[in-house]
Amino acid sequence: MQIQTKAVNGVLTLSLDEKRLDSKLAVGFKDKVGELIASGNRLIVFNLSAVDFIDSSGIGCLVTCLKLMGPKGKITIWGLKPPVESMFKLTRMDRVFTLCSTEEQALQAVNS
Amino acid sequence: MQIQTKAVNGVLTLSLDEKRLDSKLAVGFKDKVGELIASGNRLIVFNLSAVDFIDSSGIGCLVTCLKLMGPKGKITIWGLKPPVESMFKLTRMDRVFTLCSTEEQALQAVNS
Amino acid sequence: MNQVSLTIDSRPENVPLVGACAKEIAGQSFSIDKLSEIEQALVETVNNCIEHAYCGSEDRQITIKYALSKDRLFVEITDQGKGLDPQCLKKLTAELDYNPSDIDCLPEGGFGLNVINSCMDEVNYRREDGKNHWSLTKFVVPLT
Amino acid sequence: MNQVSLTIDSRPENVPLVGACAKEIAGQSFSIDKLSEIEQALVETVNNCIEHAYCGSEDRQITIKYALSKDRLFVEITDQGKGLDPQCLKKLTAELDYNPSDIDCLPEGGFGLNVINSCMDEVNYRREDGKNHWSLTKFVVPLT
Ligand SMILES: Nc1ncnc2c1ncn2[C@@H]1O[C@H](COP(=O)(O)OP(=O)(O)O)[C@@H](O)[C@H]1O
Ligand SMILES: Nc1ncnc2c1ncn2[C@@H]1O[C@H](COP(=O)(O)OP(=O)(O)O)[C@@H](O)[C@H]1O
Repeated sequence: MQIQTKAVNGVLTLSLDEKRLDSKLAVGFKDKVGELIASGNRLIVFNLSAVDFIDSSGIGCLVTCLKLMGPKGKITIWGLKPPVESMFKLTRMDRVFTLCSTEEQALQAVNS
Repeated sequence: MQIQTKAVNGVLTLSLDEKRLDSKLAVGFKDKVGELIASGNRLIVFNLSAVDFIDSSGIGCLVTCLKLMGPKGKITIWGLKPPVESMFKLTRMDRVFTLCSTEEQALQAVNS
Repeated sequence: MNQVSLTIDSRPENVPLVGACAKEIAGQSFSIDKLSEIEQALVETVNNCIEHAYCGSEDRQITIKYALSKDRLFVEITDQGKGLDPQCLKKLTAELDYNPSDIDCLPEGGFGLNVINSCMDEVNYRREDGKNHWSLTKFVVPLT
Repeated sequence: MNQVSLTIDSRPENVPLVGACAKEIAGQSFSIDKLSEIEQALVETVNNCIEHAYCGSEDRQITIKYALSKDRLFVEITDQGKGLDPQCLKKLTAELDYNPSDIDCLPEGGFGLNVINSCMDEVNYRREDGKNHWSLTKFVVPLT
């Protein structure tokens, strides 16, 4: 799995370098992000701008990450292509994650 | 079939707006270009920059066009993507058609 | 009518192919948005076959039959795995009803059937000859 | 090994699918150039099945079996059309020998088998049970 990580001022920025966040990627994704959460990260900004397709197990992964972080955790997501954004809406997860258009907005939202 | 035509100073410029020049397109292509040749065109510059894939019937179409024009006919072609250029080489048709990188070169070559 | 049949080993890496074929076959008949919905429904259906009917075994087969006619794309997905508890079919049309603020109780799964149903115009399941058959239909001009 | 089987109606509009599937299946194992060669060979082979074995009938079937292993992609293409004159197989390896300046005599076809052979590492044809079987192999690390 290709993922780029960067930590700035207590915010972890994750850029997923994959076209699909699906059942094939799910386990590796949970392991990798799970580690980063175990090491103390609680504010995450996901860049999904490379992702053309997400399935329900991909959505499930993001929920797992949120739960792993506990009550202090927050995830904002930016760069959603139309089919990816649709999946957040269909699963009603657009009410759980803050979806943003730009990295700037996502950074602002995760800190607010 | 999507094809744009332009005639300037006795040179017919044809831009094929299709991703594939293959057996499905072949008949329509020969009919259309055949008409343009029947109406007197003898110098043709083909823009294939939209074409990702050509098969041997696509190559065959271009040969048919050349033959239809007779001894005064000339075809230059530009904008070949790597797989398309490979097919001209594999069929040795790079010796028959003048292959160019730019429209400018193709216009120059057809007039020379 | 144009018919295409695809048989894949039940491996997650083969799932993208199922959507890619649908887009190739039906690309001229549907908008990009509708094609994405079709892809989404097919992926969720095949994921379920792998995960639930085959319990993750990677050496079983799944057959996907595509039939494109003027007015619809019909897709039938068949596996030879274990059958579905008919109760589960309620999930096709059930509301996804959870409290978005109650993080501990957020669902990490259970969206698949709901998504399939939302993305297609008709969804049917039948068990026949020891096989599971999922029939998915998308109309070129959707029913109103 | 990963195996996928595709059956299409013998229509020119289905031919792109055959190449697209190969690229999906073998995309991780080959360079873009090699994938283009595979696509080219498959398209030419299926075109020939439609044009020659089925004489252009659009309601017959062609089956394409893909098998990807660590060291190779093996593809078998099967039709139930008329058999091939064995003399034609010489065209697989014959030089394309024509005079590029003699416009009137330029070939407008007859490249297909030559292209198939150039693009793949192994090409075999056999007639069995009233069917034509074309076997095409591309090695991940080509033989030297
Ligand atoms: N193809 C299938 N074969 C057997 N059982 C299935 C199949 N699809 C779904 N199910 C059952 O229906 C339930 C709900 O499925 P779904 O909505 O896709 O969510 P999830 O797969 O995340 O559990 C599954 O947990 C499973 O018990
Ligand atoms: N799949 C096939 N079935 C039957 N005959 C074939 C098949 N492929 C090729 N042939 C025969 O071999 C000849 C050469 O084929 P090919 O090199 O592909 O050129 P083309 O198809 O342009 O004639 C064909 O004209 C045909 O007679």
